[in-house]
Order: sequence, then structure tokens, then C-alpha cells
Amino acid sequence: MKLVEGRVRIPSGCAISGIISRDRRKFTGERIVESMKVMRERSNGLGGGFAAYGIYPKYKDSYALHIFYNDSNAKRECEAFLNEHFEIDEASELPTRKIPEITDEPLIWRYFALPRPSRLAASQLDEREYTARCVFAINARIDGAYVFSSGKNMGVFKAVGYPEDVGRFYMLDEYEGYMFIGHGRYPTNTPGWWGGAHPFSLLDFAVVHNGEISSYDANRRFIEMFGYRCALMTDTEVITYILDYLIRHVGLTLEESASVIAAPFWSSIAKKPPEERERLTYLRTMFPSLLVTGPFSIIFCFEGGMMALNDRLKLRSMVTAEKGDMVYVASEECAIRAVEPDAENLRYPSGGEPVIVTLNGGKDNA
Amino acid sequence: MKRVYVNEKWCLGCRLCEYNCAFANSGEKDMVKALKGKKIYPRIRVDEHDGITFAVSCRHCEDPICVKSCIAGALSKEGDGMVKLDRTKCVGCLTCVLVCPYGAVVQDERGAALKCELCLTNTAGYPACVKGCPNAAIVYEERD
Amino acid sequence: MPNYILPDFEVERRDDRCIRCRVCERQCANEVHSYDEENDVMLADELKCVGCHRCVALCPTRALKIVKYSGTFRENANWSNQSILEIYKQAESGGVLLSSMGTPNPYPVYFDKILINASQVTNPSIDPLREPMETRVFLGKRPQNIERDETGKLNNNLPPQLELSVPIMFSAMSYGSISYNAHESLARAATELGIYYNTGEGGLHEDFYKYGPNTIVQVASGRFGVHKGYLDVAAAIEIKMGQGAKPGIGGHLPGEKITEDVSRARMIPVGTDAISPAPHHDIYSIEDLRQLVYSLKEATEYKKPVIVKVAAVHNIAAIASGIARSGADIIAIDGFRGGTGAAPTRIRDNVGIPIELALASVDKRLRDEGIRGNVSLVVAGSIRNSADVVKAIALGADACYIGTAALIALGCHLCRTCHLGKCNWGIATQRPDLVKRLNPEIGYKRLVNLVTAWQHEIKELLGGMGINSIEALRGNRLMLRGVGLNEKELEILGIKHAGE
Amino acid sequence: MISKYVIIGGGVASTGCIEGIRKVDPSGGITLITAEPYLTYCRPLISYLLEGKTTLEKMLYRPESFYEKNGVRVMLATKSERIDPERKTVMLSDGTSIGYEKLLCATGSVPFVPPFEGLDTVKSKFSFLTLDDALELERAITPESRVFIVGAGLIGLKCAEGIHGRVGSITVCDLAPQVLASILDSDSANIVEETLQSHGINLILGDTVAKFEENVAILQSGASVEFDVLVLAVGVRPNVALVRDAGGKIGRGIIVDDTMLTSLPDVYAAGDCTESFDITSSSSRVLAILPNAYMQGECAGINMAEGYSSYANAVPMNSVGFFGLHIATAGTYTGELHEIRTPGCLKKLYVNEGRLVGFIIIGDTTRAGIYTSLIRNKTPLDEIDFELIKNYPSLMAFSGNSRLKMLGGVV
Repeated sequence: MKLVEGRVRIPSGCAISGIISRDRRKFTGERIVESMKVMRERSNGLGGGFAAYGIYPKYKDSYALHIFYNDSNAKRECEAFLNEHFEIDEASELPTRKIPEITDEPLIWRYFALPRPSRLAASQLDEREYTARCVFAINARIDGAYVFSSGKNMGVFKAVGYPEDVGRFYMLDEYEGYMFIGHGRYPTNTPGWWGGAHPFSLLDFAVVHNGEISSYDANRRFIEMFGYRCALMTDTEVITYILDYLIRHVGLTLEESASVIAAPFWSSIAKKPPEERERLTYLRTMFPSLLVTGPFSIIFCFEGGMMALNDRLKLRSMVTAEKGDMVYVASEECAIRAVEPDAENLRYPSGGEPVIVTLNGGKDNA
Repeated sequence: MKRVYVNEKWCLGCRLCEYNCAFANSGEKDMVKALKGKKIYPRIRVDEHDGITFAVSCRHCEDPICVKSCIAGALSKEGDGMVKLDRTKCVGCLTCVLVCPYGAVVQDERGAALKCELCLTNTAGYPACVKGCPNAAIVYEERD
Repeated sequence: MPNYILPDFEVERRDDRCIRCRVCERQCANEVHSYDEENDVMLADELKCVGCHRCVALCPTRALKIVKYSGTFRENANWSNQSILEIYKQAESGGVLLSSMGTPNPYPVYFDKILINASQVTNPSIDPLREPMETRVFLGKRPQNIERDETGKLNNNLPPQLELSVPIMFSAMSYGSISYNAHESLARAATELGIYYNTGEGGLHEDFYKYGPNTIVQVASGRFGVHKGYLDVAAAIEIKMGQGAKPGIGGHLPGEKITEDVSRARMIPVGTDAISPAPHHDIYSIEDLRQLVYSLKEATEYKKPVIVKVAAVHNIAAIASGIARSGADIIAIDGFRGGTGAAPTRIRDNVGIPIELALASVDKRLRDEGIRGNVSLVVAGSIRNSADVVKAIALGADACYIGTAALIALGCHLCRTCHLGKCNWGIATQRPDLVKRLNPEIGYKRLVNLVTAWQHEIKELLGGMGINSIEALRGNRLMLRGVGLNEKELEILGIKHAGE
Repeated sequence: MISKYVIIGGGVASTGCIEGIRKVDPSGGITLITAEPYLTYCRPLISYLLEGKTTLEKMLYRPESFYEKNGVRVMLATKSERIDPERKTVMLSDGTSIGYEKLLCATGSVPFVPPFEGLDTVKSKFSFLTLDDALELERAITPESRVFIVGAGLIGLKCAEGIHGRVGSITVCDLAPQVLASILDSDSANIVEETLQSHGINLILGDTVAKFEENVAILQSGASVEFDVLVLAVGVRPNVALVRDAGGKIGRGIIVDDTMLTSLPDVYAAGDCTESFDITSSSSRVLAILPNAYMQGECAGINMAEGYSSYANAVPMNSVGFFGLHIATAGTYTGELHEIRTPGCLKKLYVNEGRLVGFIIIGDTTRAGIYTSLIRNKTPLDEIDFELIKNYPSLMAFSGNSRLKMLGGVV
């Protein structure tokens, strides 16, 4: 049997990197590619990808749907579904650059779309939830079609290959945005398929992750009670859903969410001042099944900023640094130095300590 | 000092203490060899009467009347508080038996006096009755 | 009437070791051993021997051995010794066969066909001696939504919870079915361990009110010993709908076990049989249960979680889902291998389903319905060791009840004659001379040791899986693999086969 | 010379006194003056010595090191002639004198020898009180000797047992119609008599010596006894001379209060030379028994060293055996009698005003101490299950609570 995400669980080691300008100053995707390049050792060519924010000013109010198609039938079926549920402003192939390092690419299309008002009203859901459900529906039901990017004014670009090649393939140097994250993958068995590459994204949420979480099935089986379907069986997917659930559905802040998925040990909670102790005890007692154990370092992005987080034992490396309004997060310091030799305030966040960066003037929450 | 205390609430009257005592003071390594086919002369004795059972052994009194009464100077109160019997001096007059308010001094097969010395003078080194009690009805501890 | 019954056991006495101390004789409540002064020999009446090993354990020279009776009837593949014996017994007595403890019959033990995962290379195992390893769990409802005050601060809107230092509790065993000293041992151990013990349907002896914060009081069909003070002193209240060993059957504590103290605790006259009806006569359907749940909550001002305990039966998933919607905070499911002080043999050995399958399907159903968070799941029905606990939690349980394991720690030798009331180990008896054989000072320490040992093992297993908190194990079925199970069993358990 | 504490007499009362003093005063100088050439030994053991059941070394009441360890200066074979209570000195036989702050007179007792006619014609005659008596007797006897013992009390009979098997014959005579008249009644005495006779000891009871003619004793009954060795064991008298001569009050013995103080300032007395108050008969008697001597000595010692101790519950008691037959007695034999006869054991318990006041046990004396303490503590019998322990003494007779007190704490 050919191993494919969704049929088997695929643990993997990885490289991650993220760059953000708090003043929303735009820069090209070249930098994130450069930053990933120096961590080639951490990948094995079986998956690389990026998420870029602020890249579609022209369609900033439409959902940018990036979709992989195995074949034209899948495309036809999927577009029928899209037309049924969305008003599509523009549909086009996603621009790519043919290079020898990247082969067997599927059909890659991009749609700028908005929910059909009649449908939306009938669904009694808010626009984001409506869109999210449509994404789940396509990914679950339409064989050969896979939506890998569904946010506004942002896009995910991923493929099977080394990150720097994936970057050239998608011509990231031609995109300008205020925030980029990158991911280089080192799966411990071979995925067949581009959809399995990272980042994993839902709406404007995108997550890159390095690690292998031991709580996976406990988290998955809990989160699936709320309509999520973990189709890929990857850590990144479940972590994205957990954050989406906690932030978008439950309404926790980023810090609170961090205190759930990387909760402090009871022993350290006991040492906190009463109010803090009560808060943390409440969160652990309320969401025990969303505690994420095992090694991980993640960068979680949303339209308003990013959060970097390590597992509570810090079993994976992660570094942060600043320069002016720029903030850098990466698995290794070299990935930061490569693009910002004079980076300052180099830090190694401790386990479970969230590093939250929000855009100046932007809301400090997802 | 550490003494042997009995708690009749937990005494089952199984009499293991008597046999463990006899064994501990037999000088033998094997209980069967020590006790098989022999009458035992334990220094702790279990009393039994309609449902009540308890064991009694030397209380090692602070002010031991047996020591004062011994006509042979064979009984002495040691520095550690233990009441010791020098059996080579004992002539078997049993005055100690006549004065012990607990009936804790017994006789050996020769009719000479015999009493608990907390297994500190035999090879057991720790009261065998305590170690062998299946219900912690006999304890070895400091009390006041 | 002729008696065709064969002894179950033979007493083998090594006369070369026997020193005639007669401890065996003094310690056998069944009067198996006796001493013949004249010939200086120990005699044994083997028909009376129940194989409890009290004499063996106390024999100072290890001269005794109790072995299975070697003689058999003319058994065959169809007519086993047991089946023949049972027929003789019933032909003699004309009565229902009674037995105690869990079924001895060779039904599959799924725990033994499930293996646990461990980390290699791709993620690190965690050393519990070096890193914190958390076994604390909270049992109770989780609200649907969070609440914040005007400043945005989170309100604690959690209903009452039970906090356990380790996901193990002592399951319901009534004072009456077990002795005062057994109860004190359980209560003290629970208190020291930071877990809970359960009164069963025996009321609560006034001496034990001080253990209230670690006590779960039971309200069962007989309502024995239930009053305001009883409910108020407890940490939680358990409504007993059924018991794994005897689903659909009530309880029967014979009058001779209703001593002065027991009668006071149960609020029934001395010497009268205590009969718990099969059903609660005020609960004939789920909405009645809901009413009882809420009247108990009303009575205790919504300060205590309410547990509903049911036996694992065929449609347990649906039943559990009903209970989860009845307002109960915790569901306790008792598998059919669970123990009992006395049950009709036929029921015990033929009614109910194994806890592993019941748990798996209940957990799945509650998740499918999105209400798993409404309740905590406690499972019972033969949890024998820390691995069973880990497997149960990975299958989806929040915690486990242990009954038989606790009794064994107290000295029970599984002779399965609790119903005779002559427990040589002072556990399942009210005879003062036997009760005193269990010194709670020893008993509670043994229980504390047992649970502490299991906690250490659980931490080791968690560490091996790269998990450092028990919460991350709950329902984490990927950590389990089946061996020698068929597709259907794997499907119900929701686990893959080893090698997959 | 001056010593803070001076003790006259080397019996166990002196040891009690030394140990008593040291409980209070660890250093004050002590001088022990004894007429005997030996350190304190166990007098009751002299018969066992002859019997070979003990040795001279083992007979020492305390190890030799005891005296040095306790800073006691011992003056052996030194007779005290006189006490001068004004000057607080004791004159010694060697003409020297020794001053004291506190004095203990523990002079014990002396044999009482009736003025038998012709006693002076007897060559080989002995008392049986001191070690020297025993050693001299031992030298005198041969396997052929016919030994005649006058007096069937404890001393006479113990002597008989001591030399039994080492002499040709033993005859014991006593004026009383029974043996051990001071501690046994007639039918318990009978059992003892049978035992003695079964061991070949001739008893002549209810008769006594009228006169001696060298090796022949003519009895009042007219009968005569030929003998080679004569032992006079008629009795003893408290040795009160020193205190009496110094003007101290004397009754049956030296009179002391319950701190052992005599009527003379700073002069204490203890042991066989005193009379003490027998709580079982509520009368003052001379209790010439070893436990009493030690306890009086100890009490005196404590008080001499300015501690406080009182000894007011003396109980007469004896535990003795003859040829394996055990006798345990205590208290007085008045009041209501409870008699229990079991094979090999006669037990007589005397109850007066609801309290046990005395007992005689011949045979199995196991746990007799429980009876003794009932007497000493004057335990009201209605507080215990007396019936239960008539046959077999046991703490079972006490209530669970008092048993808890007895066995549960330090005593």
C-alpha cells in the first residue's frame, strides 16, 4: 500500500522559521527561503512549505483558496461545489516556476471567493465557520481535491521537496508580505502527497511544527467532538484545530490557549500567586484533553500576528530574536543570522512559555 | 527505653510469639530442629479466656522488684534499662516468681528462672515475638 | 440425604516439619485442623477447607500445603467436575447456588490482549525519576462554555470536582459485607493517598465520618443508611443502579451479619436480612434517574458530584449516553468480571459484558455524541494491576475503581467464600474474633503501598510513551495495540492490531 | 577519720543502702564496715553452696568492682564496738573511730542458742547462718557423719538439704509439731514433711532436747539421738546491741520510722536487725527476709542522702524449695480461706475484708507474684475476677482498662 497522509500516522522531525514586521512593512518571500536554506540538514526533501501574510491586497476581503487537484475530474467536481457555495471573483492556476528539483506536481489552483449570501444566511453560521466547514467538506468528500489554504489576504505554498526549492517553485521572491513562516520536513516514513507538506492552515490560521506529540490521539479524539476531522493524522493538523477551537470557538486568549496545550506542571502551578493558580488550575481542569505532551516547537500565525511555543519540557529547540520592528523565530539561530546578521535580544523561550508577537495597532488576539 | 508492648485488641491468641520466642532462645538455626518434639519454655506467654487473648512478657520495670528480691544477686537492671538474668547465678529459689506482679518470670525445664531479655542476649537481636506477630499485636517501641 | 460432594482441597502436612504449635488449628474458622492428643498428630477435615491459606501463611515451619483435590468425578469435555458438583449441590439443597468474588470462568480478559506503546528515536521517552510525571486527575462535569467577568477575567464555572492524586479509587464495599477493620483500612488509605473509598450500600459508621472528605457514599435500591448527615459528610454521592457481578440482581446481606454496629449504620434492626431490591423502586426509567440525581444535588446544595454506577450490559453505550444527559457528573461502569460479597453463581458467571468492550463503546458513543466532556468515566470490574489502569485510561476512562485488588492487598486469598461469613482474614466477616485479625494499622499501610507502587508503575509506563501527564493518555488509543483479536474486537476497542 | 556515710554491716541491706545513696548523691564518701572477712554475699545461698549449686564467686551479691565503682571504702573483718550519736562517731574494734554524717546500722541477726544443759560437752557443734558457719560445717562432715539438726525452720531444713547426700544420716528435731511453723500451717507442712522423709531425713517433731551428753541428745520425750555433728538452728535474734547501747528505741528489733530513721538523730537502720510494719497483719514484726532487707537499705540510703523515700508496705514472704518441692508463701493466714487442691499442688488463699492478705502454695508456684501484688496493693477483690484466678493467677482477672494501664505503659 502506498503510504498517504490520512491513512497512516506520520511522525516527523523538522525545521521551522518565521519572520514578522510588527509595522506591517512588506518584504519579499526571499528572506524566509534564505532562512530555511541554512537548515537544510533538518529536512530530507520530503516536504517543504511556506505561509505568507498580506500578499493579496487586491483581494484582501476574499478568501484565497489554494487547492491541489489530482486530476481534472477532481477539479470539475470541486469547482461545482465551489460555485454552489461561493461567489468566485477570480480563478486561476497558481503561478509556479518549472525546476528539476520539483516534480510530479498536481494541478494547483487558486480561487478568490466569498460565501454566497443566500447559502450563508441559510446555514446560520458566521462567514468564517461557513468557509471552514466547506473546506472540511471538500477535503473529506471530494476525492483528489485538497484545499491547503483558505485565509484572507494570505496564502500557503507547499510541495514535496526541500524548502528552498519549494520557494523557488512557487516564486516566493515575487510575493510581498509582512509575515512569513517556513517549514522543512523530515518525515520518518514517506508521504505520497503534496497535501501532507506543511504549513497546515485553516482560514487565516497557519501552523508550522517541529516534533512528535505523544498526546496525539487523546487530542484528536477530543477535538473531533467539535466537528473537526483530522484527515491528515499529522500533529500540525491537530494542533491547528486545537488552537482554532480554543481561540475561535471557546474564546480563550493566546496566553490562555498556551496554558492549555502546554500547561504548567501542577507542582509549578502550586507555587504561583493565588489568582494565577486559580486561573491555571481552572484551565487544566476545564480542558485536560487538550494538553499536548511530547516534544514540539510551533509557530502559529494568524492575520494579526504570531505565537511561538515550545512543549513544556522544551524537548525541541527554538530561538527568537528581534531587530527594529522585525521579530524572528526559528529552530536554529543560524536561520535567523542568515537573514539578519545583527539580530538582537536573542532568546531561548523556556518550555511552555508562549512568545506572542502582534502587529502594532492590531488587536492582540486572533 | 524500647520495650515490648502487647495490645490485646489485636492479639489473635495464635501463640506464634511463644514459639518464636522458644526458637529465638534455642540457639538453633532451624525452627524444626529447635522445637520439633520438644516442650517449649517461652519467655512470653499468651493468656486466653472467653474471647480475650493477650501475651505477657517481662515489662523491664523502671524499679524492678524482682531485682531487689533476688536472693542470689542474679537479676540486675542494666544500663540500657533491661532487666537481665544471670542464669549461672540463679539457684532456682523462684523469689522473682513470687514477687513479679505480671507473672512474667517463668521457669525453664530445670526449674530455674527464665525471663524475656528482648532477644538482645540471643542471636535474634530483635524481639522475635514482635517480628513474628502476624497482627502487630506485639510491638517494640519507646513509650512514656 | 446422601452427600456426593468431593472436597475442593487436600491438606498436605509435612510431619517432619510440623512442631505441633497448633497455629493452624487456632486460625482456621472452618475448623479443618485439629490435634489428637493421644497420638500426637494433627488431623484435617478436608471437606471443610476453602483454600484460604490462612494456615499456610501462619505456619511457622512451612509444614503445610493446600493443594487442589486430586480426585475427580468421571468428567468429560461436556460435563466438567464443576458442572457435576453443582448438580449434586443443588440436588441436595434445592437452592440457588451462591458464590463470591468475580467469575472464575475463562472468559477472555481483553486487557491481556492489549499491548502498550513506547517511544523510540523519533520522540524521547521521559524519565519519571528526572522529570515531573503527573497522575492527578479531576472527576466531574466540564461546562460547555467559559465565562468571564467584566474585566475579562475567567470565572471558575466548574461544577464540583473530585481530585485524585492517582486515577484509582476503592470501589464500593459495604460495611457489613466487609468488616469494620477492612473499612477503616480503606478509609485511612484513601485519606493518606488523596483518593476516595466507597461505602457501598452499608451506610457509614459514625467512627468513619472523619474520613468524609475522602468518602463516596452510596445510595442504592435498599436506601440503607441514607440520611442527611450521611450525604453531607461525603465528598461525592454514588447512585448504584447495578453491579457487574450481578446485573439486574439486588443484594442480600444475611441477618447474622447485621450486628449491633452494622444495624446502626444501615438503620435496620439487628439480625434482620438486609435486602436491596433488584431495581430502585422509584426509578423505572431514565427520567426517574434524572429526578433522583437532582434531588440528591438539591439535598446537598449542588456541592457534591453525583456518580451513577451501572453494570456493563449489552446496550451499555446507550445507557451511558442516557446517564450522561441525566445530570450525573460521573458514570461508573462495572464489568462482569467484577467482584461481589455474594451473588447467585449462575448470574455472576453468565450475565453482563467485559469492561474493556463496555468502556470502549461507551467512550466512543459519548464522543460521537459530543458529550464526553459532560461526564467523567470510572471503570471497574477487575482492574488487576497498573497496566490494566493504563490500558483502561488509554481506552477512554478517567479513573478506575479497584475492589478485589484492594482486598487482596489486605490479605484476601480469593477463596471465594465471603458469603459464608467466616473469612479467616478478617475481611468478609462480622465475627469479632475474625474481624480483629485485620489490624487497620497494617491494612491501611498495605493499601497505601499497593496504590503507591501502581502509581510508580503508571509513571514508568507514561514516561515510556513520552507522556508526562495522565490527561494526555485518556482516550489515547493509538498507544494501544491488540494481539490475537479479531477485526470486530479491534473495531469495538477502537485500536489497531500489533504490527499495524 | 570522717566519712559522709557510714554503713555498719555487710549484708544486702548495705548494698541496698549504697545503691540508694548513689541514686541521690553520686559522690559523697561511703564507708562500709563489716565484721565478716567477705564482701557482701548471698547468705541464703550457703546451703546451695554445700549442695554444689553455686560457688563462692557466684555467691557474691554484687561484683567486686561494685564497691570501687561506687566509691565505697570497705573495711572487712572490722567489728564496730560502739556508736556515739553525740559525736557522730563509731568506735571500732581496733581502737580507731570513724566519724559520720549519716549512719546506717545493718547488723542483721545473731543465732539464738537456748541454754541447753550439757551443750558445752558437745565437741562438734555449729550454727548455720554465715558463710563461715557453712564452711566450718563442711569441714566437719564426712560421708559417715550422723548429723543432728535442732530446729526445723527454714535454716535447719535448708541446712539439711545442703548436706543431704554428703553425710551418713540427718535427723531434724523441733519443738513444734510441724516443720516450718513460722510460714506453713500443719497440713501444708505435712506435704513438706513427706517430701523430706521420702529423701531419708528423719524428723522428730513436737519434741526437743532436754540435755546433751557429748554425742547423745536426750529429748524431753525421753528418746535419745546419737550424732557426730550438731547444728543449732533454733532461730535468730535481731542484732540490736549497738543502737540499744547508744540509747536508741528497741522493740522486737530496732524501731525505725518509714524512712528507716531510728530514734537516734542521723542514725538509720535496715534489715534483719529492725522491726518493720507488716501491712498484712497490721503489726510490727521482724521480717528477716532478704527482699525486705534490700528495700529497707535502699530506702534508708535515699533518705540518708537527703532524697525522699518511704518504705511502709512490707509483706512477709518466702519462696523456697526442698528437693524440687516448691513453697511460696506471703502475708498472714487469717480470714476466709479459699483452698484449691490440684494434683501436685496445694493452694491456700486467705481473704480478709475483701482483700487477699496471705497465701500458701505448695507445688506449682507459677505467677504467684500476681497474688503477692494483690496483697501489696491491697486490691479490693470485687474490682477483679477473683474466682477466675483462684486456680491460675493471670492478669485476665483485671478489667481491660487496668490491664491496658499495666501492659501499655512504662512501669
